[in-house]
Amino acid sequence: MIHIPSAVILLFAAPLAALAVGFFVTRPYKPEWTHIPVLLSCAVVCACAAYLAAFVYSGRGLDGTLFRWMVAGDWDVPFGVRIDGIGVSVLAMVSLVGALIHLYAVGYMKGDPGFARFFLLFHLFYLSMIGLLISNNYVQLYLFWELVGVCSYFLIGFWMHKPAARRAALQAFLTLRVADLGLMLAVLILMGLYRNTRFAALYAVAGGIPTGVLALLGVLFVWAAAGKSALFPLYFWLPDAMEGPSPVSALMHAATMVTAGIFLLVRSWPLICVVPGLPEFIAVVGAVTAILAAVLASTQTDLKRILAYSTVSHLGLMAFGLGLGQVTAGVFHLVTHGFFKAVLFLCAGILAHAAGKSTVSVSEVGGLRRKMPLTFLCFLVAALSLGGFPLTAGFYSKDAILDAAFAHGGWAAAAGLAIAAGSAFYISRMLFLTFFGSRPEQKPIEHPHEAPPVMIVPVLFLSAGAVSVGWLGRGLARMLGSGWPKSVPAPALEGPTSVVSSAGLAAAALGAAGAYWLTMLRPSWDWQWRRRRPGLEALFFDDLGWRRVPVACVTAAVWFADKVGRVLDRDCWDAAIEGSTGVCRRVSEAGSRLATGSLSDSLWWVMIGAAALLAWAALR
Amino acid sequence: MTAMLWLPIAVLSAGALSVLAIGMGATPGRPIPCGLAKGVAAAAVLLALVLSAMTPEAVRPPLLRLDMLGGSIQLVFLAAAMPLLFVMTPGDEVPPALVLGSLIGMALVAAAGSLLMLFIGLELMSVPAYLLVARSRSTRAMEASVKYFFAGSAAGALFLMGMALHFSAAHSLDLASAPGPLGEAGLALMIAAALFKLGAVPLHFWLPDVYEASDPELAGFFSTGLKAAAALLLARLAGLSQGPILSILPWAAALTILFGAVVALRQQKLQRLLAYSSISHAGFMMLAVAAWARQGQASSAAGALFFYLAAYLFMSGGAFLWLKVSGFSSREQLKGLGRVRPADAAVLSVLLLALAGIPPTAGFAAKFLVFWEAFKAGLYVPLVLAGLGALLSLGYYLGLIRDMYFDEPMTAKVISEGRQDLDTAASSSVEAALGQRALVAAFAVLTVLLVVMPWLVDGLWAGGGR
Amino acid sequence: MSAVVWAVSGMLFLLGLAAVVLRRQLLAMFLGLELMVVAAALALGHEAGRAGLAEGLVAVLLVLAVAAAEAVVGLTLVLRVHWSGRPTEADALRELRG
Amino acid sequence: MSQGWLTLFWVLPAVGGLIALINRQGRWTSLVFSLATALYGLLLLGPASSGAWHVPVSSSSLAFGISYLLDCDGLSLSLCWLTAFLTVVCVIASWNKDFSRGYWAAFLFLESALIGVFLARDLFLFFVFWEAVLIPMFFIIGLWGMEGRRHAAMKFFLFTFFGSIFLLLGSIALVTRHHAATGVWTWDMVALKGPSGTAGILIFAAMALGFAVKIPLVPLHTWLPDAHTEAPAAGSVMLAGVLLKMGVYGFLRVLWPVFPQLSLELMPWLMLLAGVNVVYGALCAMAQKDLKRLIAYSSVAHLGFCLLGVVSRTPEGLLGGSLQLLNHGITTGALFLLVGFLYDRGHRRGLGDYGALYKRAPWLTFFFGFATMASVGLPGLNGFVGEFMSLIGVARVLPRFVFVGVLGVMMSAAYALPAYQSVFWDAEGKASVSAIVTDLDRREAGLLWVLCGAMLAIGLYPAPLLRVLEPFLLGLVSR
Repeated sequence: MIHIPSAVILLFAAPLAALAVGFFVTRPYKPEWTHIPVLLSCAVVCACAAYLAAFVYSGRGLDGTLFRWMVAGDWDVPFGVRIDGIGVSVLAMVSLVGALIHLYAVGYMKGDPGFARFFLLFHLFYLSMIGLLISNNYVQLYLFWELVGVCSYFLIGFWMHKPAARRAALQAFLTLRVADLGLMLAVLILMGLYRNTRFAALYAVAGGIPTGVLALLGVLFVWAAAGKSALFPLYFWLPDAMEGPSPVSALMHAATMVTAGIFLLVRSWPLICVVPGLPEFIAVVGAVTAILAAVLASTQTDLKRILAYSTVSHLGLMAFGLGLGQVTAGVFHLVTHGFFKAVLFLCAGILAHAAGKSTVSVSEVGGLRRKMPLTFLCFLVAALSLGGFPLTAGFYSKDAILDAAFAHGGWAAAAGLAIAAGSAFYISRMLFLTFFGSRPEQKPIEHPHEAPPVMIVPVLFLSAGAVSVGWLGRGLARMLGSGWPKSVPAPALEGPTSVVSSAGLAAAALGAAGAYWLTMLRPSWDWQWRRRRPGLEALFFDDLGWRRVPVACVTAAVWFADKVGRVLDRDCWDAAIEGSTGVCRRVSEAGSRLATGSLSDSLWWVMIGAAALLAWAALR
Repeated sequence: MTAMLWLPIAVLSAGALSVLAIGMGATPGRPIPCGLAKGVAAAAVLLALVLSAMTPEAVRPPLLRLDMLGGSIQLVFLAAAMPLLFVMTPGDEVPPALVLGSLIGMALVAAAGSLLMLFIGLELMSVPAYLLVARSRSTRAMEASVKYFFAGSAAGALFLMGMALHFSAAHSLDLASAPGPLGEAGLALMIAAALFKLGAVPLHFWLPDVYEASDPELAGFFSTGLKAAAALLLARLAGLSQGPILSILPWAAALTILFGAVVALRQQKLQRLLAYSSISHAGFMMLAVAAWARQGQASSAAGALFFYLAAYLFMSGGAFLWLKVSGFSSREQLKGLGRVRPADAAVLSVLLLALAGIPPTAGFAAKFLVFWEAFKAGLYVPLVLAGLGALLSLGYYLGLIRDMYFDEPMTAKVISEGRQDLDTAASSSVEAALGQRALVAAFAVLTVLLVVMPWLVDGLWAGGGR
Repeated sequence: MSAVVWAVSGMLFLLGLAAVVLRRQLLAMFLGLELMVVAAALALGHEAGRAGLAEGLVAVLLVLAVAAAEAVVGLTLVLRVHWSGRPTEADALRELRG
Repeated sequence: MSQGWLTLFWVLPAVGGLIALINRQGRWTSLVFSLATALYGLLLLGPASSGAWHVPVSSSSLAFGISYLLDCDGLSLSLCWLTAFLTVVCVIASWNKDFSRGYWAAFLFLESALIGVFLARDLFLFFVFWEAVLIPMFFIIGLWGMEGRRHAAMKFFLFTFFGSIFLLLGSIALVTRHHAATGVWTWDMVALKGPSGTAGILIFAAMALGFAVKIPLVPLHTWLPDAHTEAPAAGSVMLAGVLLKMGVYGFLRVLWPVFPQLSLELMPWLMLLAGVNVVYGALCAMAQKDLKRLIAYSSVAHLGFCLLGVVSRTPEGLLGGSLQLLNHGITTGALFLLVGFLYDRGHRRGLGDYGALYKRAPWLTFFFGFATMASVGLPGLNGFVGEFMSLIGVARVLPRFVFVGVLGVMMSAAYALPAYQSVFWDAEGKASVSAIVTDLDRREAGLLWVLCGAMLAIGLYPAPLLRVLEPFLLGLVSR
């Protein structure tokens, strides 16, 4: 048993302790103090994450078992911990962003009747996300993977009184469940073949697994990642998940949960990269998702839905970068995206908080630059970072991906540029519509006030991070090196060449200019085309028709279940069995009618019986 | 040694004569004390019971012989008479004498060494029965007795013709198998008569009418005593047959089980329901006899047949006695009895569970032994049919329990109407009703305790299943 | 010779059987019964005589005695039906059925 | 000596039942005796799981090879302990209702018969206990059930009796064939070896039919929804909690040791049946409008998982399937308990009848959510461990059936969560009904704390329980 540093134990112990204290102590007696133990545990977790980052940065790593979870004879499934580059780097981002969002949530949720329940669920999610990042085998990963899904179900549906929230929660959970089908199958196949799903063991034997199996596993991993990280086929649950409170959207659907899918792909990258053609497939899926989402984001009216589609687009971008073989670029963008997308969501949260509603649409904002300067500043920084403008974290990470795209050449480069332009366009549109110039169609909120410090301070920190994280690229590459199997090309991150960065900048500038032209020079353009062609708007709201597919699937399933459950089982089979008692009754009545009670009939039967016996004896 | 053999029959005859003597002594002015006649009869039966239990095995004089099967079944039908004599509504001295007469007939069948003895025993046990049925003045009883007489005599005549044919082939009236078609034909007719007495399906139509019309305790005696003797008669005859009859017997048994169970499902009168259930149980006895005969008269199968009859004695006898004590006649009256009179309902439930063959009761042990022997004899398909018959029988046994416990008690009218039969009995002698109720409860307890009997008796049959 | 006797007793037996099953009056059926018994006794007696076995003859005597006893009981029951005012018909006795 | 201890284990509740029948304080008697039995069960944990009481095969028998032979190992003991634990839960759960003395006695008799089934090593004794279980359950459903109780009780009894006829015939055939082969009359499950060839298949099929009715395998399952819907709350807890386990236990204890080779050859067919059970149960559950029927059909699906694992004959599969037996007992027991409490308050079981219960009954909502998550198979709770190990077992033997299993896992969420939401979250339900629903009182909440605690404990750390189950099951492993 190798020595497990106390930091790792604390990673689990602190949140568990906070949950226990929260549930048994503060909830019944002092519900409004529930956030205190939770925030404390967030601080401890951040400290441990930092220590582990330094631990891994200095070149060390570990992979050990805490206890044997499932056991059957000699076979067992361990509950262990794996501290390596990829795990710790994402952990650092998740713990820091998560802690700050916890702080923000204290302000946001103040006065909500479910305050205690919110923080317990929020922290359970935080714990399961941490567990997911540092588990050392697929079964344990699946444990936290599902736990994250369930937390998202309870948090999206936190405000149970809203029918839309309930529907969104159920839709999210069932879609994630369909996606988890893939991961469970993959884990079972691995367990069936090797009776062991530890990453270390699988990395060592990665070469030996037949490519056919690897291909199947790869596709299943992509299917699971598509669900959790909202890639093309299974992304439709994310925009609806905006029904939850803003901190939830910020933490889950921007920074942490949705990155779990990408994390899974990176974690199983040694198994995926061996299969020829699979990375390209991932790249294509990523690109398609990114472009489609960018287009949809540009046509949404609700602020949070725009950001939701933007998340889908950027996740597509990460998958695109990953698919092109640039693991470091993907992870780097994952980290930076975590920061600036959190800021955007929190700012949207502040706007909604000011409006007193859970979310606001573009027609309810406008010209808020002077009234909410700090929010505007943070929003501006995050927007620039998302658009990929220089000096921001987004610029570095997006350029790394563009660099890989240009290296790959052909369609990849075009897609990269399109994505860069698209994301710059929709974020600029949102920026101008919200903070610049009031338009006739817009009825801005009555008295927009700046958010209380407990909410604005974490946003400031995060926006500072959104800028500074970009310089950590080199360090991240070094960190990812540790714990990476030798068989796979070591991840590296060279600086983007001048040609690539200038092309990216040009695309971004083009997008921003287009947005400026459409929103500031012809201010009510956004509302005109909606009035003129409502059909087109409906098409965009319907995700170009893709949203009808899951609805059709669900209705087909319910119809089939009804046919089997009600018609086949109750009306046919059960009725047949009940019918048999009817048959018995009719035969019984016939039998008793046979006994007519007349003496000669009974004698007649006696003689028939005797004759039958006689005949039988004579025949044989 | 042969003297020992005659002793039970002699005691019974003496008993019958003394009862008749008492009767003659009574002048119209001075009716005989009600219990005296019954008391003397009961003493005679008890003495016969004890004596036959002590009779040594397999004594073989020409006319009489007593083997294990006959001796043990003799115990059964003698024991069957006891509750009848105890519970019978006291009247003049004739009924006890008739019962003793019938017992003599059965004892003859049990000890018969030759076909003639069988025929005489057969007739002697049936004729008193016709009169016993006709005892109560009701028109239904009269009709039943007439039907019983004509059907019974027809069967007797068949037996006689069979005996003649058998005699022509074997040139002797001994209980020995006769080669040639004539012998088999004679045997077939004789077995038809035995099946008639047992109530096998095509020949059963007299049975429900007789059981429905006669008093419950008398029907109880018929279903236990007479049926045991008929089963013994069938066993004796089946023993003679080389093969052809034996191959049809199991199928007749399966048919009887299924038909009896199906028709009993929809019976509304309780005694008629128990009649059809006794037909179904007769099927099981036939199955046991078939298994016994096909295994070369193996002693273990004889044990199974004996235990089935013994268990059936307590189950069916108890059920009929319960009807006598409670005075109910139709199924509706049983509704909600579980709440109105929980004690009676519990007793009847135990008896019904035993009749259905649910494990912790002797009924299950009996059915298990029959299944066990039938399987060893290779009667696979009739066995499965018998199993399904048991399932069907569950329909009405459980149905009665369901009516008693799960339904709301019927309106006061039906209950009260049921109750006065009881009241008349109760008013005449409350302790009699109480005594009878205790007897029924004893029967119920015995059906549960008897589940272990096969294992106790196992030693008796030279190692039972070995 | 014995074939003739068997034919006669067989024919008598079937005649009695027909009487029992087909006739409606109780007495006629009763006659049928006795006819069947007599036919069987005839066959038995003949076989006993032919085989020279006294046992058979004794059997015939006893059978006749038993038949007599049966007749007594049978007639009392039929008379009971008659005195009760109901027609002594087989079909009249239909109260018990089902 | 060990026979004496084991006999006391099943006699204790029987005696308790008799006393409960007699004295007026029926509920206190049954509480005392069920607690005593549970504690007694705990005492046996040590010797039993270490196999100290394993009686060697002996030829001495009462008659026909039948002998009064009890045996106890990890598997039997864990199921007996589940029975004892659930009986205590049932007694406490129906504490405030004014049932007659018979109710309390029936539960004790049921417990005694069930413990007998799990302890019996002689096939005949096993059969006697197997049928004796029917009588108390018949009265529990019939006397204290809901509206359609009469029909449901009869259907329950007749269905199981149909199965047990074939079980009896199969047993007799098995013993006679064993005698023909070895010349020894014995009914001892450990000693009996089934014949091969068509006779073997026929006997296997007959006995499997007897067990299948109890599991229930799909074509023979239609008694389950009626019995569950009409039974009283505590009755359906026992019915789902333990009675359904007798079928799979029969496969494990009787069929696998007696037909080692044949059960391997028939594995694909058995797995097909189990797979159909999983998918068919889930589909029917989706179509139900009544909460109890939905949980009943979900039991059909969960038992399908147990069978999948048990049929695979791999260490993971066997242990996973057996563990799932216990898990299902706890989870579905808790669910039925909650539905019972809900029915006591709102007197309705339909999904559309309630709405927004989270306002008026937060604890009821919490526990129902917890139990639903456990039954859906959320990792970290007990449902996942059992189902996952079963599927691993299947993956190692016949991978194509893994798809059916995983489909079942996915569909379990599809029927459980919408039901949970429509009862506890949706506001559309009749406001009048959900207005009168009050929250759980201290007694009921305490019970559910224990059950949810057990779910969490087994889910997070199942190793000790798996250790208890291991001795017998690893002997059955074929690979």
